[in-house]
Amino acid sequence: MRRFLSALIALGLIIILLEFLNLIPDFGNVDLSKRVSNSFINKSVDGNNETIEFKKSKDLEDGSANVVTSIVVNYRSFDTLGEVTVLFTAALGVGLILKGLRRKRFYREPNFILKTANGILLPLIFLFGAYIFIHGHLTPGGGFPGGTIIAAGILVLYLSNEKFELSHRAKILESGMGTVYVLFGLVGLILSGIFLRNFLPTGVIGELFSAGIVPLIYVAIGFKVGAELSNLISEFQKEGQQ
Amino acid sequence: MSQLLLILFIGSFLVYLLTRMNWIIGVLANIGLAIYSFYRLFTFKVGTSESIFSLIVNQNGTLVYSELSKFFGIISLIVAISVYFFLINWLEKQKNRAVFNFFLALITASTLGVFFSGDLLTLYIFWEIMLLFSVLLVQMGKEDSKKAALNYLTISLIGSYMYLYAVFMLWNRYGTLVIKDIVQKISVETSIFKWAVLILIAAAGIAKSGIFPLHTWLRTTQGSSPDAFSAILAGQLEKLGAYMLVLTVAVFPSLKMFPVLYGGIPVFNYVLIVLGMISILIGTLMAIKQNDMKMLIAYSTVSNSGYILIGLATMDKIGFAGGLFHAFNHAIASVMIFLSFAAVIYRTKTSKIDEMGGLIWKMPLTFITYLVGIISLAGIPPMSGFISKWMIFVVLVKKGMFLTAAAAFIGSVGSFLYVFRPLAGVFLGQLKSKHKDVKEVPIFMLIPMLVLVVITVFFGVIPGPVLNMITAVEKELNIQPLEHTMTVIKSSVGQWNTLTVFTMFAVGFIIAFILYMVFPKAKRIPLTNQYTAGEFLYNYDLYHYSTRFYAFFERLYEKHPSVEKLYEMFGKFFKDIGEFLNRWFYSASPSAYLLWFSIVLLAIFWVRW
Amino acid sequence: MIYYISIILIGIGVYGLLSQKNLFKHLISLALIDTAINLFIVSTGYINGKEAPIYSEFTPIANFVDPLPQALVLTAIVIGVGVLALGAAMLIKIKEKYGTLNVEEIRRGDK
Amino acid sequence: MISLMIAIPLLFAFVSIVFKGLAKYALPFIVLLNILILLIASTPVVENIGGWKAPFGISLVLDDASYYVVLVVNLIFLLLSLIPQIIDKGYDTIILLLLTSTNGLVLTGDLFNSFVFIEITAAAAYILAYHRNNPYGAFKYLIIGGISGSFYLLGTIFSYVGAGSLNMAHISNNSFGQLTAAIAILFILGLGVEAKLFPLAGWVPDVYASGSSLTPTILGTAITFAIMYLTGRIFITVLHGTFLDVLYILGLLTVIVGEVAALRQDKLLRALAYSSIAQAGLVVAAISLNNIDSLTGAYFHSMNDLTAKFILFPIATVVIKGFEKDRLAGFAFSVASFSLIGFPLFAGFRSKLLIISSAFSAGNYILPAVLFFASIVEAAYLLKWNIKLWFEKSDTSNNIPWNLKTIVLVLSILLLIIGIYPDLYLDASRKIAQSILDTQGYINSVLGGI
Repeated sequence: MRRFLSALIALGLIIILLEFLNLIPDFGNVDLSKRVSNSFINKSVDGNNETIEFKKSKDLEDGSANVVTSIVVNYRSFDTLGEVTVLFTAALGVGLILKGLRRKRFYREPNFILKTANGILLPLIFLFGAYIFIHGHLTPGGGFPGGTIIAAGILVLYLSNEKFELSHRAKILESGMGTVYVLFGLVGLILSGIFLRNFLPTGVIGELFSAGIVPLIYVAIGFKVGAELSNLISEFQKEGQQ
Repeated sequence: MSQLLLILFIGSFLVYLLTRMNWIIGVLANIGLAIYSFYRLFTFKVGTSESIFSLIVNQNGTLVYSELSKFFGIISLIVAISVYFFLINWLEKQKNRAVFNFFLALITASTLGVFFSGDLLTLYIFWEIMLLFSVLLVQMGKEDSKKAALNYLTISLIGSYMYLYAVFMLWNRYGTLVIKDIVQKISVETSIFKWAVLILIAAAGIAKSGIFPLHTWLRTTQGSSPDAFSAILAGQLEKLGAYMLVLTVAVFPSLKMFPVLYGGIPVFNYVLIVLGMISILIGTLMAIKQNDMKMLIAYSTVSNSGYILIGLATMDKIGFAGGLFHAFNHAIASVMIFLSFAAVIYRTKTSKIDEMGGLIWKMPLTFITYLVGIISLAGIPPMSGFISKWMIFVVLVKKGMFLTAAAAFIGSVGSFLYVFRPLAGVFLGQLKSKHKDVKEVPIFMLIPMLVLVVITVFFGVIPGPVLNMITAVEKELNIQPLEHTMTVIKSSVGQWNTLTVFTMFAVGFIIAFILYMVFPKAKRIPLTNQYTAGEFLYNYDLYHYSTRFYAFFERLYEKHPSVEKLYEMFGKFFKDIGEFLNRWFYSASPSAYLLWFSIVLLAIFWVRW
Repeated sequence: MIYYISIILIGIGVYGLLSQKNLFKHLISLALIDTAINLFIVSTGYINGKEAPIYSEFTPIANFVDPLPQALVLTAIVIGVGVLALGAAMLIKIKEKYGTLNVEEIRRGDK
Repeated sequence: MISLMIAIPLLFAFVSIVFKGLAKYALPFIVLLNILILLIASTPVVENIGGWKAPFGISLVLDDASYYVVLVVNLIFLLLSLIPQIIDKGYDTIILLLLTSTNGLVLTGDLFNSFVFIEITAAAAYILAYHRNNPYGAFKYLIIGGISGSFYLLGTIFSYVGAGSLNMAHISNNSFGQLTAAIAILFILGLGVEAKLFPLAGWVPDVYASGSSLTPTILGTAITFAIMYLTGRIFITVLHGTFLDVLYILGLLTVIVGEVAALRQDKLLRALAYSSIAQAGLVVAAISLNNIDSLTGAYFHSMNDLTAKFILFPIATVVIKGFEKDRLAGFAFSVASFSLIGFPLFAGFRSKLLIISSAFSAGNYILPAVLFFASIVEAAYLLKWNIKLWFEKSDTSNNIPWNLKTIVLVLSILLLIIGIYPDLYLDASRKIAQSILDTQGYINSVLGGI
């Protein structure tokens, strides 16, 4: 009975949402020119009318080749600050909630393959993560995926080593990188009177050293997310007193 | 007037501080304030108006002094002064004396504020202040007074919020709240609007004076509130209800607003008269059943408020005067009765009739107060209570409203029955063994009681001064004034000469007294001086005859429907819903939360898409 | 089509929340709804025949799908992760306090 | 400059992870700095974050409405920072984050940004709900809060699809027919949970009555006020009053249900939580009447409510038995509850009066009737508690710390003053109402008259 009713209600919900779908353009049939993102793609918020070409256009209002990154870290950087804050809050909250619990132990020797592979793979994982967030403005990816990959490395460490404990420095890193993000914003405020202003030259689109503060912030985010997720992992490795 | 009110409100804080230092000084200060305002009532010129602070944009509160305010102000201050005098001794046994005194002073101040108010919102404000502090006073009484206070609060708030609703209907329609202006405009409104406004305003008066559908709070509230405060409640606060009823039927021109029916009475007033009739019957029948003497008189209040309402609602010169006069008489009489009860309870610590008896020998002066009080309350000739009841009867007969007259008559007969019960149970009969050492109450408690006795007898013989005030009120409200002299009341049916009647009664009383002295006295034997079935009786207290005093009569209406139970059912219903919501909605699982969430979505979609 | 898939996923999530009694399944359903909505958001930005919004050697000139929903989704995902983590932490505490994750047993334990 | 009000607390929140205990001491100074910024600022200010102009980037808007709301919110946090006893160790950073997000919530002029801030607020609120080991209540809040957040996000996306932008002023400037209705439905569901509307928000009592004095004190005051502001802003300024009738019905339902459910509570905190629900419903219902007087009344009432609740909740958690030892706290408690009931000459009376008269002049006869019903019930249970705490003798009672006592006393005197001289609150709420109703002015100031 309960299941039937649930299904009925879920069906009703689906019908409503389907009804809503009639009101918006069909899938893949969007008029981009009516949306603000058109200006983001052409980087013409401040009135630039030239067509942008890869590795040629210079000193644009925003220099990152990855438009999503330019939105995330530049046009809508404030959202990202908030997003980082949510993650920070969550990590903090998990720490507060699970305070006083012990590290979980499996009382079993980890697999030999895992242990060995770990030694080889771990540097590669970290390197890959770092690559992702350093190239956030050029390729798909960025601080968040990069940080997640680093945290995955930490997870492997936890799995392969019963005695591994995340150092307190992770917290400091997390806090410091958050601070760096806000400070970037404040520096912009001091230099130009605008919070989170991109105060560095944007360079040529598509080059590694371009896009002003975007890659710097993404690096900070990468470290921060890595540290935060690692902290989360280490918190969830706990269990209650028995 | 605003000056007087300011003095009273500030003075009440002073009373609080003084009572904290020394409670006797506090009580004296309270008496001083009351006497001062009593004096000031006579110095104000009728018809003056003042404006005070504003509560709604562009709308100053106004205070108006009218004959009506004067009349009701005098009643409530007489009540207040006598009760305060009573407190000089009585307050000793009360907890939280400072707060008690403070609240009493605030209640008097706000009561006067209600009578002075020239606009509806100012009236409401004083009304609510009075309500709040009277609730806080009621709960200082016996154990179950906490519950009673909430009962009182709820029903009073129902009345006063209905009133406020009407106030805003008027405000929205006219943009003014001054009673004088509204009264001029309202007679041309649509009938639905008029009905709604007047019924809603009357609701406040009905709730406060204990007329039928909203009378249920009186029993528990009067029964369990502090004993001296019961007197204030009956004498001062319920008269606020009478004031509100005057406002509804007379100040708002019901004669012009509604079509006139049989007997020249507006159709709206008929509704009120029916309610008054029901109140008389219910009050009387229920009073007969009560074993607690305070609850008994509480029900008698219901029936007497019915008389007042009927008198007022006839809008006839005699009937209206009778209603106002009955308000006066009932105030004085009920204060006497409650003070004498307070005196009895002060000594015996109980209010149950069947736990007392024979106190006439121990507390003779209290007995006299009670006797005069009930004579006036039941409307037995030489006291003033009879005059007002007579006036109401006269108008009912004159208008040919025989059904109402019959109800009023039954009420009168019933009142003999119920006032006799405490008389017999408490003062007459056998003295209980545990009350052997009871003494008469201290002097300061006796003074106000005896003064009230004198007042009642005086106005019973010479009702002229009160009737003068009443005719002034009638003139002010465009009702033809009552024709009367100092001792004679004229009506189309006949006239009533109080002096003659008093003389006759006095002569009769003297004759009876002489006969009592002349004839041989009955022999007094103790109760245990007898035996049944060969057994001697040793238990002295077993044979109290006031237990189920009117059992033979009560049997006739034993299984009556009860409004009180109906309200309790409503209360329980709401509480059950609350519990249901709390249990099944607010403490439910996340699934239930989402279920409701989806239902809202589906409902909105269903209705509005 | 992806619209429909995402909406059906929302429906499945709602069904899971309504029909299951295990709190962990509730959390998973919540995550499912989050994911479905993220899918929906991304798909509102898709334009037929256009490419991922990155200037590169292969797409040197703009011929891109709408990048803004993708940016929003990135934010939404991270927020979802945060909420999920908090929920999981609370589940651990619930298990510790009541000894069960079943709604009805918790309800009985509360009394 | 106004972005500093978000950046500075956030910065300190980050730093306080390393320097433990910093948050507690920094909080009052941060709040004071915020208030200082507000005092220098002149309205309207539009600050484009990152320098990207209005429909493209994210704008922070400080118009009359958000000015006063932010001011009130910061004052509440200032008061909270003066009673550090009730903030447990570790939770001080959460309070800082909450300050950040509430400021952001009110200041932002961007829908998606408001979603982000709502989620930060919600995340912080989940953690606060857990305070004093209340995992089940917090989890329930998390689930329903998460779903409502999803619906809010969906509404945001629909707005973006319709208007091509996420800027509130830009969306308000566009009209998109039937889609507006869909957006309104989604926002009702999204905001209703946080605004404590009846069939949506079942989480409230379990969270508010968890025994912590911090949780209800901050969630029931600052956050509620910010959400009420956002409700007005979104439904009136942005959506031009679409579906306000639904909101009206939900509001009235909430009033009735909240009061009735409070009637039988034998725990004071839970009763107060229900009262909080009912008052929120009243405010939403008044907002949905959508005229200047009713909005003024709504925000005025909301301010009175939060002032009273800031007195009631902390006292209710500390005092369990009676006011024998702390008569002053008892005085504050009584004043606050009388104000909530709406007895004349207390602050609550003025706002209820305003709501009623605006309802009548809008031809609405139901809202006043419901309001009166609610007042009767509220009077019944609040006076019951007053009587119980004042007059029933008890031997033991917790001591109330002196700073809390001072604060509640000051607030209760404020309530008395507002009751007689309401201009202090009334002016602020009138400004809020005017500014929320002035859609064109908002659009002009954000988009620069496009």
